[in-house]
Amino acid sequence: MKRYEVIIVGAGPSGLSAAIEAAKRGIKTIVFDENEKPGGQLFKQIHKFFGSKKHHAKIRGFKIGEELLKEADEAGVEVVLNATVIGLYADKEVVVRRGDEVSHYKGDTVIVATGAAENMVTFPGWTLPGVIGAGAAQTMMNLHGIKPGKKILMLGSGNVGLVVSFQLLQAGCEVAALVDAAPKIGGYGVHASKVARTGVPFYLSHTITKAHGEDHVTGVTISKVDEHFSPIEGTEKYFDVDTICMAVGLSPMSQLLKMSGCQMEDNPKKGGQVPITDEYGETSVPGLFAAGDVSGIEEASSAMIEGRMAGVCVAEYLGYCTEEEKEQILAELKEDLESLRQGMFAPANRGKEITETEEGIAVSKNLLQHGFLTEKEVEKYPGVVHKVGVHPVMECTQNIPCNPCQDACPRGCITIGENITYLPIVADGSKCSGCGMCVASCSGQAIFLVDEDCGDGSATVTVPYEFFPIPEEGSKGFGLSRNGEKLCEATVVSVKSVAAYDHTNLLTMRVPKEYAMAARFFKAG
Amino acid sequence: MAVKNKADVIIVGAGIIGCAVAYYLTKKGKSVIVLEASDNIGNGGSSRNGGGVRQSGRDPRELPLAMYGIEKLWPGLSDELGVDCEYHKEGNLRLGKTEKHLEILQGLTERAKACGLDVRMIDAKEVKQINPHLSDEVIGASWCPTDGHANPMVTTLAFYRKARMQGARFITGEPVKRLRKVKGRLREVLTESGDVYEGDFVLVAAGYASRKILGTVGVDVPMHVELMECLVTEAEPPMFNQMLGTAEADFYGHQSDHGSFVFGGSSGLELNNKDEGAKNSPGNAAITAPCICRGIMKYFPELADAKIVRTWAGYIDICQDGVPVLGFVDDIPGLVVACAFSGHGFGIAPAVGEQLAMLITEGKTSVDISGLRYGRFQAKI
Amino acid sequence: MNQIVDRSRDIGEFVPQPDDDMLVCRCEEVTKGEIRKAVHDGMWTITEIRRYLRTGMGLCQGQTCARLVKGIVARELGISPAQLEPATARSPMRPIEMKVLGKEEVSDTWQ
Amino acid sequence: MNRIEEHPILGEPQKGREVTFTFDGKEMKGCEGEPIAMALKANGVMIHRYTKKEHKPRGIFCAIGRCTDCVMVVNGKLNVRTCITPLEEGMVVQTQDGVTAKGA
Repeated sequence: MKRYEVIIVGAGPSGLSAAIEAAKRGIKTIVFDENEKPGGQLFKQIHKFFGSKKHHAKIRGFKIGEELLKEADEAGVEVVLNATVIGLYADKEVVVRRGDEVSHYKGDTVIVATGAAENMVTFPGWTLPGVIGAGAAQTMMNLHGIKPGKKILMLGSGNVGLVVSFQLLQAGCEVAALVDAAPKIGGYGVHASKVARTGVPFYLSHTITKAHGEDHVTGVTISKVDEHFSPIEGTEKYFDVDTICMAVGLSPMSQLLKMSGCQMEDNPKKGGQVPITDEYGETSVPGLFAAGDVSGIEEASSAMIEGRMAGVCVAEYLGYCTEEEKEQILAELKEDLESLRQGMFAPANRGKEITETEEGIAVSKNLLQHGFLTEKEVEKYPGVVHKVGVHPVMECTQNIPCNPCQDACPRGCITIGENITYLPIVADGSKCSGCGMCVASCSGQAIFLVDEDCGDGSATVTVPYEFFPIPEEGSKGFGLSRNGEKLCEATVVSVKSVAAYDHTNLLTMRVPKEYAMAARFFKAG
Repeated sequence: MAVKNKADVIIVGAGIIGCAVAYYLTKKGKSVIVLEASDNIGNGGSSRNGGGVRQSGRDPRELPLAMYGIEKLWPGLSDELGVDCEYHKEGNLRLGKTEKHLEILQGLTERAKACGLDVRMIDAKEVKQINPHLSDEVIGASWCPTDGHANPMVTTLAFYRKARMQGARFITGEPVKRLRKVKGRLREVLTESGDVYEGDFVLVAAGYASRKILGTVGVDVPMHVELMECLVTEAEPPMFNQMLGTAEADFYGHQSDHGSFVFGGSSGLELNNKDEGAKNSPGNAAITAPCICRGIMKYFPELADAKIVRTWAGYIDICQDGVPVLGFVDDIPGLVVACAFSGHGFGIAPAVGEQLAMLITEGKTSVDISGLRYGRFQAKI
Repeated sequence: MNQIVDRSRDIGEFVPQPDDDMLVCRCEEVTKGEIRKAVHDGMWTITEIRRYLRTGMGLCQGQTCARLVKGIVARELGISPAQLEPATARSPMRPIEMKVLGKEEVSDTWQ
Repeated sequence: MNRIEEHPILGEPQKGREVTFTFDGKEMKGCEGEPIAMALKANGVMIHRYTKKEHKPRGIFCAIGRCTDCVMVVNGKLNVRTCITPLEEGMVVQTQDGVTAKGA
């Protein structure tokens, strides 16, 4: 039997982060992962991350994965893939299946970073081929280049449902509708808005009442629900989709920890059964740690910090760093983690009704119910201003810990303020050059460059555009409203794509000037 | 503290024995309260065994119970309890691979024959006729055509369900602290929570935990615990329906109605458990399931690709002389004991349940269980 | 948890519901109605439900249905799902062929 | 038909060489190393198996090897999780019916 000072289960964001912290202090570190590729779910996340620079903001998930892997490699971490941990036994014995045999390892310490599993809901027909999890859709299109379906209905309006809907559109699928039984959208408003403006309708307070089809899905019926989530008769709507995608939450995949005998609790706030740990992830079994979603569902950004925390604790446990050093690093990491756990979507706010922003502005009801801001509502937010000439319009209306826009502007036009969750404002007396860096930097695709009056009765609107095919310059089409309705004719002035934009093309369209504050997407005619 | 719970019989332990006795007692109109320390009915060996319903290989002292159960109770049990217990009476093969094995099997067979059991030695050819999937390493076996197997988890819960329907009161999560004699007769059961239960009879059927409980009234059953482990495969097409065992004791088990194989065994290193049976849900050892797999593949090469989906462990309460302790304790009126089943209690559970219910209500049994009495243990010289 | 539970507590009669035929455990094909009936048969813990009906005992070992079953049982008993202890976690975490599990990397000590 | 030719963020998918396999006796093409399930999906196959009790069709559900709904008989072995088993040249893939290959 081989003994390692630290064995890490799971090479996702938290596992790799933990491994890096341990290995760079000289600890012989091994990471097992059952998948053929490391990085966990990061490699399926092709959107830009929120947060600050420290949190890898505006970098796409899979790029963060690549960076982590490189860092792990440089630190000397041994990552073993296609290695399924089949059990975590007494005395921190880890049994691993690799190929056609099993091996036994003992860890002086073990960090379990196995992530989460998808939840599912039942409805008549939910076992038909064509009903899939959102994770499956991501795996198919982002890892294997396969379209999950031609026409898809998404169930679930949390960030996963919203992000995956957008990814489906990027993969060239049609999203027929986005449905959620809850009365309001669970994920970030900006994620919803970028889906809504392509024309995907949102059906909140609706549920799937039947998936149709004999051998596979041929359609779906949804119904409105009452306050007890019971379908209301007579409100049925039918969609002829071939795929139904479920994004109804995640549960910690904590079976290994339970098997190890550490104390567990059922904590609905953390998404299900989790180990009882101290604030840095140590379980009731000394030397056994949990990091990332397995200890409570959060974002990948928090998982990476939790991983680092566990890695540092392991280093101290094994005598590779002093207690003072550990305390110091943990204090810094804790501060990072706390900055991520702020704002409207903070874990502490889960289940709470939030009616106004930190600035005291009423939260858009239309955004929560339909996925987009009305033209009237949008004017209330500090990022939306009217100026002569080209200027940024920032339709950022919810307090989320995120600030890349502030750093993106070379002229310092944009400021967030003292708190990272504050809504961005356009600095007084600033002069926009129209470079578009802010548009490309906004992970929520909520920044637009607008020239409200070009002097000839037209206006130009620059929107982020991450779809194929890219419209040709000079081509004609339509300016779409925030909910994807055709508003007016539009002409493509330019489509800019530079490396710094990282695949977010900046499409500038010319529209009649009365649509300057209404047209937010382009559709080829 | 005032007695708040009274019944004709208080049963300590909701394993298959406790549940079966509760069923047969309530069927006779007696009131019963069953106290269970864990959260689950049948949490101990009742749910953690290979499902054998055998007569062959048994000690002559318990063989009458086994034969009685198979003749009178098992065949109608599913109908009686209203739940399919998946009972199959299609024989037991005890396999041998060496001459030494055959000697062991021969000895067991002779003894069982002497008690009137239909069991005999068969050669490799006949073994293959009964079970063509066995490897050529098998050179002979003992064969008892009236043995079989059933689903232990479902059978236990079926007794519980029916007993509950007949009015038995089951209380889970209620560990017993001590027994108490009142005016010369065992009448009370005091629990950790401070509750007191009172009955005319108290049956202690709590597996290894019985030892500590009985100790509170100065009764001791010489037994220890051993950890045994089982593994379960994915569902496979039907292959055979016999119960299997081996002379070398490298594995035992059967294929269930569901199609999965349930095979039990050990690594040989179980004798000195770290936790000595302290845990509600014992953990597996990392080396045991692989060892069982190697054992099985020697007998069934074609199962090499069958996938294991689950493994589990259970304690068996092994008596000093390998057979259970059953019946009254002569010097403590009101006390009935049923424990130390030594790893083969499941198959005789219905018979034990029926006979103990008879013993409690009529003061006698129809099957001779005198060889299993509490007072049988004596020094060797 | 070890909570004292009197299994004779009145949880009411089994009342059929329109979605009783909805499949819940995809592997073992167990319906919501079967689970609800089992609760009325006295199966009040997730472990007992599993042993009685085979929910979560199939190929996936409850990866998909565990949470769903918990919700149904809790509702039938009138308690919160968090009060129900989930099933024991058991090795192997993924199905594994007998020949693979039986082939251990050679080592000179067992521990 | 179900393959993404070029992706606005990820570019052209990196795939293995084209290989031939059979699905219920029918010859199909896929990319070496991609999960069997992906090759089937690219060929428009939705049904991977029929359940044992109710004989209902099942297909890809979780796509990461957890739910076991996509299992099929591959090279004669049953219950193979096709979503995580890499495709190889000449593989024999069969729809699973209960615990055997369909039509077996």
